[in-house]
Amino acid sequence: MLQSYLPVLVFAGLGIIVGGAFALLNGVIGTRRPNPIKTQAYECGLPSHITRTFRFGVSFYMIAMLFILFDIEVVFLYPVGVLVHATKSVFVLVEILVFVALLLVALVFVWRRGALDWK
Amino acid sequence: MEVERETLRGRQLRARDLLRGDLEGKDLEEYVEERLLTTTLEKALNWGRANAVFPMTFGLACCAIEQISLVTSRYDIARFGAEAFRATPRQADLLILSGRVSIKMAPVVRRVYDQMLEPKWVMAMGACSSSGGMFANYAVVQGADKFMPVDIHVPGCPPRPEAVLHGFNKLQRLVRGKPDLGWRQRYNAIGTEEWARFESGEPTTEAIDRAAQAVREQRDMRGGSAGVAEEPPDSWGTS
Amino acid sequence: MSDELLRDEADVTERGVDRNTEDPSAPLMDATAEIAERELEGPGLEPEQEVLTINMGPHHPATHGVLRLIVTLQGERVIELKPVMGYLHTGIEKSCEDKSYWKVIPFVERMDYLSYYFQMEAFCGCIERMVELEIPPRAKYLRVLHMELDRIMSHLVWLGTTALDIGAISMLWYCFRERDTILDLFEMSSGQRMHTRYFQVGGVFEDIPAGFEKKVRAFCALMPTRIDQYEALLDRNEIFLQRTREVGIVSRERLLELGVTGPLLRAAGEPWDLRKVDPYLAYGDFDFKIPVGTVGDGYDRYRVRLQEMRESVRIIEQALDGLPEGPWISDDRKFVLPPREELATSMEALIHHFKLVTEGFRVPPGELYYSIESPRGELGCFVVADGSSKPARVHFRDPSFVNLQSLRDMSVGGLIADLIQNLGMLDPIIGGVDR
Amino acid sequence: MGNQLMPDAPGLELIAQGIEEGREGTVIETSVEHGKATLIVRPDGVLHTLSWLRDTPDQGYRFLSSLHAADYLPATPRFAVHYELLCRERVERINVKALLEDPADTNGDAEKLPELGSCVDLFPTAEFQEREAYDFFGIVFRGHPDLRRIAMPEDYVGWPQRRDFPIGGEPVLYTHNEIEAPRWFE
Repeated sequence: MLQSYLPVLVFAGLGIIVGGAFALLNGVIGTRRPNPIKTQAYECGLPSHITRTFRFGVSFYMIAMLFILFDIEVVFLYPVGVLVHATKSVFVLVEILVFVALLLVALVFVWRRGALDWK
Repeated sequence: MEVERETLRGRQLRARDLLRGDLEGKDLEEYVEERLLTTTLEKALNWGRANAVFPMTFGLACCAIEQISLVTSRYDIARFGAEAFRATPRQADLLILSGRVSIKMAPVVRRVYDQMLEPKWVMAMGACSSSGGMFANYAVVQGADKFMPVDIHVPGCPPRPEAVLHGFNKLQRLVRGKPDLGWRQRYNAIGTEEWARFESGEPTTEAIDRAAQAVREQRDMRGGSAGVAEEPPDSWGTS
Repeated sequence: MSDELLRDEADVTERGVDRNTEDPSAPLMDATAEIAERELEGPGLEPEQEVLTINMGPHHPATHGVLRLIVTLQGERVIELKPVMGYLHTGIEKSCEDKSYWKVIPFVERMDYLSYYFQMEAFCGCIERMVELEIPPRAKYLRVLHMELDRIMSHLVWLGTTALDIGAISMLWYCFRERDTILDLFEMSSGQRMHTRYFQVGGVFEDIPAGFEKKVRAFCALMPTRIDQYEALLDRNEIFLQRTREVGIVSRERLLELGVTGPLLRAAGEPWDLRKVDPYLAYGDFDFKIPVGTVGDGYDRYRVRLQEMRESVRIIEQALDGLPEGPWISDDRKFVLPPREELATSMEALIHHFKLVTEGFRVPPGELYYSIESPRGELGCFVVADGSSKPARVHFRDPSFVNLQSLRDMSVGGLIADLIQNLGMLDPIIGGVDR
Repeated sequence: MGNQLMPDAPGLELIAQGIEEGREGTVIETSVEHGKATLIVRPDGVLHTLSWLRDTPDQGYRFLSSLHAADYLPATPRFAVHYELLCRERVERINVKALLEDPADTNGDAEKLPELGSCVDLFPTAEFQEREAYDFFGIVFRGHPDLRRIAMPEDYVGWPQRRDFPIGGEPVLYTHNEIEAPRWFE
């Protein structure tokens, strides 16, 4: 059982090592000379007086939700694609088409509802 | 890594003891090991830093237009690895002061310079940022080095893009640890400065001798190790 | 529920007023008033109506130089805009008062650093009118030739940087490639790429070299094809159309009230161009058309400037065809240096040369305002002479400085992305704004 | 030689009389030089002159192309604000020049500034240009919506373009006086 998962583990390990190296190496080698101005916010070269955080409008949240919704859909299509190729059964193909059709209806509803254009 | 004056002094004294052979035992190993670590790692880092300088989009005046034409295909600065112009000071290494720095803009320039991350360099492009240029008046700071350290001064108004590229190559050699020599070092003209003649009012040969002696003393103290090559540079200005 | 009903309800909550139907300055009043009286209620603001004042400061990639805009935002919408200038103030007008008339020319051409030939012409024209000095026809043609080349170069830099702001970075490479061919021509005729000081009081300081005419004709043959390439890239580019169409519209009367001139005014449908209306130098001998827009939005400004480049190429060709022979600088020794070979022989020439070189010529007391058409609008030069060899006052009416006042009318009520597009289409040169 | 069209001398006299009828004693003098017409008026009559030139039907000077100030120091009415008006139909330019006394030297207290009515509601283009005139010469425009410095830092003291303001800058260092700069040779 472990044998079949070895490549995944090696791949994940390598990813973590290389990623970590890039992230931390900079901190280790880079010269560190903090000065009071460097830690302040950069606002086009002027001292910035923005104290409270800026609360984002509804439109940003709406677009983010829609993106997540339709992006996860694509993730589902990949394994199904492999399955259709392996089993070559029509039933799986029809099933996935129904899944996509459902999401198309959702997209048209959202589009007509006006959530896609920016306010 | 910029070295503070005291540590440099300390190193020089130890270098003198090393030369005279009265440094041994633990001091010797620690000194050699420290030199070994810094020189190779330092050289490798400097080589990387020199060949991937990220300039900052910081256009002030007419030199900014010539700076843009630096990036375009005819005078391509990408050949020297400096194509990625970053807008924010956080990701930029080189601040090219292209244009005249007015007194209202000086605090902004100083603030943006402070917000850049080390190691960082400054190139004063054009006569106006190097020395106030032709605008010797109330509104222009007479030279950016009045309020911030400047590494490279590129003359011209506006300097031709080739001149800026030459300045950029000089900066790369500076970063790589082999700073191009100023004309006084290159032609061993140290000690002929004017101030030596007028130190005591009227020109005296004695003042010149004292200056030359001071420089000779400085030269053997340095022992020719910390970067300033004794013999003329390998690339005789034709690099 | 029908879609229309939902749509109206959405509009109500959004408080925004559809900008195209109403007069642009109207929404400003009630939006800020609305915010002001809600501020009194206390901090319980919904996120949508929260107001943030931030400055698009002196060091910003999209402000075409060191211009600072204090922008008050409500979400993505710009409610209030206040430009702050002076970050590139170089005190040129004060320095000019300390220099003799010849030495003022290098100062004057460094104000608006893209249209340096125009500022030389504005200053030299003003001085020539004050001393009643007639410049020879060849000098007039050479001046018009170089000014039109400079107009094309200025529009190319504008097109490159503005398309970059909107997102088309490839335009930057193409436009600056053409700009370099023009700068080679400037270098050939005057020795320097930018700030050439080619115009002298009384004409031009040197005749054009032998191969210059052939090179300019080659450029005139090449340029229209390049403009076709730009138009092929941008004219029907969906992103460019969406970003520039129906954006930043200001009515013609409001623009005239604000004193806006140049491509901005012509894009709003007003055919006002000083070269046509009040021809100076040799513009009367050339026939060229003035491109005029209709709606006055960003897209019209882009079209007007591109068309102006084509017209400039036509003017250059006509100037080359009709280039008269003869002296390129007037021979009035009181204001113009005698030719070098004469110095060896005639005594008067030596005296004139010596006087001009040491003290410079004196202009009788008086003042004059002389204006020409620069790539950004009416560029006026006002000189007060007090009889000495140094001007008492030199003032430049810079088109970018006056046009910048219309930025507020264009951008208030729109999104931030439209503000950046408007600023690009307005084409301010901060050197000219701050002087 | 000036081929710029302008109202010729008699035309200018007619304009001056028209203004005089509206408000006695505004026009001090009219002059035509280098092909340019100039109306020299008293500062308190400026708004009347501008609105007269703009609104009377046959004048039509509706475009203010430039507003700039000038300092004629040795001359007694020291300051002058120039209004370059343009009639776009007939392409004629006229220059209205308002002479301003410098109150500082008449009654001694230095911070008193010359004052003038602001013409922003007549010509909105004057907003920036009046701020510039205030910033460089210290001429206060009464009724200006937002009279602040435009080119110099907000807290700058002094009016830079007045003729008695030093031009500033630093002396250039040559070999004979380089000894003054401390550590120059470093």
